[in-house]
Amino acid sequence: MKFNYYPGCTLKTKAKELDAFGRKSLEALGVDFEEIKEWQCCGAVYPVAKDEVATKLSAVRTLAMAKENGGKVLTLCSACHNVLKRVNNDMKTDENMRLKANNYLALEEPYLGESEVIHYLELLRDYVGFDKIKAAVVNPLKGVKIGAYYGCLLLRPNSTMAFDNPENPTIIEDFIKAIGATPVVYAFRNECCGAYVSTTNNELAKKKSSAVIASAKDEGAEMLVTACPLCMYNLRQNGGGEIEVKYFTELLATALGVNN
Amino acid sequence: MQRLEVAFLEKAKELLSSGQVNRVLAYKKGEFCYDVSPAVFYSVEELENAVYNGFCGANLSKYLIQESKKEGKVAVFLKPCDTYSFNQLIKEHRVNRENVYVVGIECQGKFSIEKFYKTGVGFVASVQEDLDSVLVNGETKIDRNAVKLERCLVCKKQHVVYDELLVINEKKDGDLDRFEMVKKLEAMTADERFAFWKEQLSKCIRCNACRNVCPACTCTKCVFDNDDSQISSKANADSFEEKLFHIIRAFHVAGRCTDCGECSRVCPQNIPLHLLNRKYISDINEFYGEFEAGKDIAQKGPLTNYTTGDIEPNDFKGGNK
Amino acid sequence: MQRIGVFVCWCGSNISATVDVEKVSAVLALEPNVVISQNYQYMCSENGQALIRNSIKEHNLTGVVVCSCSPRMHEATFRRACESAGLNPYMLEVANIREQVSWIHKDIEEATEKAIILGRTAIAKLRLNTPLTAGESPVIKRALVIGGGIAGIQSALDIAEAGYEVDIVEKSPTIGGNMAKLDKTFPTLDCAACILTPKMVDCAQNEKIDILTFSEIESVKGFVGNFKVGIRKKARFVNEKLCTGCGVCTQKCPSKRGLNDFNMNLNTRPAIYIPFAQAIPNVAIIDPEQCLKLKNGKCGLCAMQCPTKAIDYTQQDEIVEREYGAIVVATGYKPISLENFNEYGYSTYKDVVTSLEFERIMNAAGPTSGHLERPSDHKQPKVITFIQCVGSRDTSGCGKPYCSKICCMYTAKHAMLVREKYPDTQVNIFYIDVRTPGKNYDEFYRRAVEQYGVNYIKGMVGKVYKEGDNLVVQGSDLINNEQLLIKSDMVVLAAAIEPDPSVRKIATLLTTSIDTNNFLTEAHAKLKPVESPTAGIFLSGVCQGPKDIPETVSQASACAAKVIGLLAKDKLKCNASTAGADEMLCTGCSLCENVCPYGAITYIDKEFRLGGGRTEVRRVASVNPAVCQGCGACTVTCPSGAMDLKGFSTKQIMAEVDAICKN
Amino acid sequence: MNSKEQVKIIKERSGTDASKCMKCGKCSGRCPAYNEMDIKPHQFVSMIEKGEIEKLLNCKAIYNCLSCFACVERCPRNVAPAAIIEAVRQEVIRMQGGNYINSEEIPQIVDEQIPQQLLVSMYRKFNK
Amino acid sequence: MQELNKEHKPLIVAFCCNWCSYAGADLAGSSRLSYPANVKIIRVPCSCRVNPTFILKAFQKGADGVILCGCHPGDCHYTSGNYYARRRMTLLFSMLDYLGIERERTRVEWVSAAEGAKFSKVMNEFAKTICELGENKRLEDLRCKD
Repeated sequence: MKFNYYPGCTLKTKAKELDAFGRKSLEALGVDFEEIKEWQCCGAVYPVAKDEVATKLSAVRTLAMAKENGGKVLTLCSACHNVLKRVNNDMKTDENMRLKANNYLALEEPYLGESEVIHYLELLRDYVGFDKIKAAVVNPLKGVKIGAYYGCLLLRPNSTMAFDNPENPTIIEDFIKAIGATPVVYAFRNECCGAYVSTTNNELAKKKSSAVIASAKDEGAEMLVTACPLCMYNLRQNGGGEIEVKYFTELLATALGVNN
Repeated sequence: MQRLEVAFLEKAKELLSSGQVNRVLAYKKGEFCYDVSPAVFYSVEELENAVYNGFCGANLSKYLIQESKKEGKVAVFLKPCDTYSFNQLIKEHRVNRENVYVVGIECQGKFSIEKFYKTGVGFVASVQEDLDSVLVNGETKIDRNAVKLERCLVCKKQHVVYDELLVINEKKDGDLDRFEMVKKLEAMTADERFAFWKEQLSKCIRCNACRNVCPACTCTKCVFDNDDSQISSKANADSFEEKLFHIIRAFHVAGRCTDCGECSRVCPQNIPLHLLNRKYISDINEFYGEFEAGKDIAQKGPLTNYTTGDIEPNDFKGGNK
Repeated sequence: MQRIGVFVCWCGSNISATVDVEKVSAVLALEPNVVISQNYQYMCSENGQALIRNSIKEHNLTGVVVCSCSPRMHEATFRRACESAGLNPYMLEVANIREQVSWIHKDIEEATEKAIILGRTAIAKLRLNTPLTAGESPVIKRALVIGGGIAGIQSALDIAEAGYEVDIVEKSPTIGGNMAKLDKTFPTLDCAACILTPKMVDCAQNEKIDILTFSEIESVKGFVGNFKVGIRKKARFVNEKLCTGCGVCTQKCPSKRGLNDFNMNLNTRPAIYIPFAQAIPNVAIIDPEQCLKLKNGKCGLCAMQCPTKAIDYTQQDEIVEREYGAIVVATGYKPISLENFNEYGYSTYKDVVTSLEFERIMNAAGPTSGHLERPSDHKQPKVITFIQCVGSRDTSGCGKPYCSKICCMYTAKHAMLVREKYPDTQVNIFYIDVRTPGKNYDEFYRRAVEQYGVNYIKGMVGKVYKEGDNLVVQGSDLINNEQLLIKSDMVVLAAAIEPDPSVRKIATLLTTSIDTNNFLTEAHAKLKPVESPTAGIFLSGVCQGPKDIPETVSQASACAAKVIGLLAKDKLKCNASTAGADEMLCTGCSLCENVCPYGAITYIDKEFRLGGGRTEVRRVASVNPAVCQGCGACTVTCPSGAMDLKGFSTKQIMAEVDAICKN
Repeated sequence: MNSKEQVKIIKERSGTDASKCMKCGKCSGRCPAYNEMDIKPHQFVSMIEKGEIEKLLNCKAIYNCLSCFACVERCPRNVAPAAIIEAVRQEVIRMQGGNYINSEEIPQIVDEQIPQQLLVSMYRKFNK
Repeated sequence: MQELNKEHKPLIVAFCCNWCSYAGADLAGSSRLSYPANVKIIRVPCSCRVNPTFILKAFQKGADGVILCGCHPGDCHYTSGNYYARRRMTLLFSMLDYLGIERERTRVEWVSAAEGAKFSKVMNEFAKTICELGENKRLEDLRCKD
């Protein structure tokens, strides 16, 4: 099975390590993947308003391109995942969106949400399997107490994202176990980091990020992992800088021995 | 093939002269070689007129409803397809099995006289049969398959009930798919299907031949002859009634029809009525699992049975739009 | 020639506001066979019925059409009216011009036209009606009660009181149900056990009542007055007759780590146990999943210790078949699973408990012997926060769309009990609305606020999380328009209740209908609240809808009254609309026999005259009218049209189709 | 455009049915930006339903909503307060001069570390 | 033939079983949940009482759509009637489809006594479908409308 890898803009710029470690790990795990040739920016944020069509079109283009190639879109950045998955759901279920998008794009064959958007973590869980990862680990991260930071975009709205239990997720904890470390469950792992508001209301972002870090430290976490460059930025810049925050792919690459 | 007819006559004579039965239900000669008809023979002498050849297409099982009620035992020569109908009649308590001695007789496929004409042989005065070919009027050799009834080209039946078998050569199964035309129709658009059936069914003259010959249509009084049914009609008053008659008839025999093909064989207007029955058979197979009426009398009929997970009436795939 | 009378009802303004009743009766008067057509304000009233009766006599009517409300409402009323005027009660047809016309259509012209068509359709059918007589069948004078909670207990006691035998079938090892688990009851705060256990003992001692615990309904056949029920008595590995409930076995059992489901799994019990001290029957039971002897053949201590040799490791399930005239369903409820409500931390934090668990914690016979302690560290909580409507009134798909009805009151009760026993405890309650309809209910709730100082907060909780040793409840206070973060030692969730899952199978066995929330449907929402639509099946307690104890007991007694009324009859009128075969058409093919769910069809060999002195013996179908329930499955299976259904004959239905389509 | 029409458009744009709200306040109980919201999530639902549009168009809350969807996730009645907030925000920023931040301000708020994703999402949330 | 009449009000015959669907229709009524007036209900004891001839007859006499409503599978008042009805109607509908008659004109829905809202929804949807199909040219040929 071939996966159409969608890195997204941030992974080509500020979050190069999220991308690089992700690719190396996929190769180490023997996953067949290929970067979508002419992918476009997903739009960074899902346009919630029903009357926004144009802002979703670039996501539709990417999805339609992937359809030609087996239809499995592999995402890594939480924001891209959220946007692509929700737009895809619109193309599947929203008659108005379908009609307008297809009219505009005039593809050879109309796109009706046939592709499937899969997050890297879902790939690890559902296609590779955490057992297999465990077996492939060469440098287990023994004794490291790691808090999983889910944030919002992977989990909500659950009706569309269907990623994990939105109030009590376990996928990153299972991942942490698979690479030999100790997961720390804390209450704020699905709370917002402050998101895009950090530019206009930095105080709010500071409050939110530091609450996440406080909650994790309270339960004994030594490190946080995330899949989202925006969360990473907020936790690092606005969280008080008291805890190490890493992309989960970096830990995966380290555990698999492909981090250099 | 002539050996089979000799053996048939010997067996019939033996059954009568030994007193094992007091009459034989078989076929008798007509004016021409091809107008063979079912007949009851009470003595060895009468058997002079008995025949068994490629024109003995008629399904004898239905005659047993009346014959098995009479005094004494009747012998009958049943082709493989006839035994399915016979079995179904037993299941429905329509024949008295004890009064019937069944000889399962070999069948290599029966003829359609129209198909002879189509080959251009002209008048058919005599036919000498071989396993794979026939010699018409002593001069023209024709492939046997070219003159067989459609139902025989798809036939894969074996005798399912008999007291003894009279088989010299093993039967060769027809290699065509009996649902081919049903599938073709399903693949047509709804408009095309409608046009097809409109053309076919509008030929119906309500002669009732299909009903009278059908071994599943054995009601004492047909609903179409019964005013109380509110659908009685002697002739088609309008184009709806042509369809009503045939839809209801097909529905009444659904799950009971053995696909003996007699309805189409006897239709003077050559309406392919068996395509209605086969649609039901193919639907039943698809929706409720393979079922062949008359094969196993212990098995429940598909319309008197159900499972909790049956397909919903709004959900079947259906033909093209 | 039929002489038909048409009677159009106004139903006050219910019909007449949208249907021109004058026009309807005038138009229908012109229909063939109609000799009189009238309209009246309330046809179901005594005057209305008198109008019908008098018309029958005066005009020598042979049939009556009433255009009114649904026949499911007043068909029986009008049939009685016909009968008392000497007309066969089945010479009546009802055109439903209220539920199917006036209540759903606004346009007067359109509604009037439809009412006329429905009237014509009823006339068309009636022209073909024939007088019917219902047969009679005997009533088995014994009742079955499914479920041994307070509802089942009350129904059984009342039925037994009237002198009829009654069996209680309970799926768990003891009767008592959810009520046995409760601590106190609202609105009077008397102890649940004190009022329930005497009733349990009454059941056990009443010679008319047979209690089958640890038993389930396996099969149901028959119909009202004549049910045949197969009951599976599951193996409890203890001989009920020999066991005296001394409890020696439970003390000696070495396998003590089973979860105690009577205590909501808050503590453990041995593999052989008696559910609770006042269990009825007071007999031990072995959990085969936990018992060392049954699992791997090693142990047998209990059998050695048992003074009456009651332990039987070889006991098997047993099926008993019994006959009943009436069946009461009292299967009760359970709290919903909270897996969709992880924001409240139920599966994450030990100190977040459900209200039913809290009952056990507060109960003197519970796991903490009635001391208020929180499960995580057995400390006495100083702040307790209650959250109401957990899963109730939820249309998102996570919970239940209905109000569970009992939560507001029991939460007020819990708050009061805590404040009463531990006055220094702070009690907060998050609520959406406080719903207290019922005698002394609102007063009860107000006492919680005014006398006991319970802190009611209008708003809902968004998240419960841990901070240090405490839980933080984050919720909104809609009155003060602020978001609260309340440090709490314990959180109690008022989980929605749902019908016990066993009811699904039971409903199927009883062929009675169930709604989208798995509550059993009553025959009429207002007028037949304890009858199910299936004759002879009655509904008691929460299986029909959320109820508190007083309501449950009232309904249980109402149910018993209905059962007694039924069992008091020696014979029941059978269904008059039965199938029958036209022997001249029947071919005896047996297709109809295959689809009859009641085994009402048999075949006989019958001699028929053919004329000319000849006869013929033919096999023909014969329907037992006492057994036939009139579904009509046979009529469609019959290819010859020999089989027909009285009251819903082919001719009649075809005439209805005709009449509807003609317009 | 009168305010009635505006309310209708906002409701349609939100794709959610505010009339289903039973006023339990769970959205506001869950909101992580609650203290920064001058109009609370539950008020958005109730005010749009009542047509009180002026206050909504002039509030600060539309810029402080994090679009974290916590309120949507937990609503027991399938109402989506975040979608109403977004619909109001769109109404405001689509107006002439309605941009919340201007492009010339951006260099001042950008630091070295800001990911592209943040810039684009901020721009899309606050500008036409 | 005549032009497609925009005013054409299609006629719908609904066979409803007495125990579930007819009661569901009553509930729709008492809940004031409207559906088009051209839906006319015929009460039958059970969905299994409905003979295919009734449906064909309705079409012959001018009905534009026929719907059969019964108890949900498993909830039949007579235990198994709706299971037989389900098989019969599946085969009948499939045959009509085979003959080129639109399958949308026939329908089976399971409506319980508690589903007044569903009854009204089903009837509105079915009436809409039939309205969109209009007076069918294909069937016109078949009928003998008065």
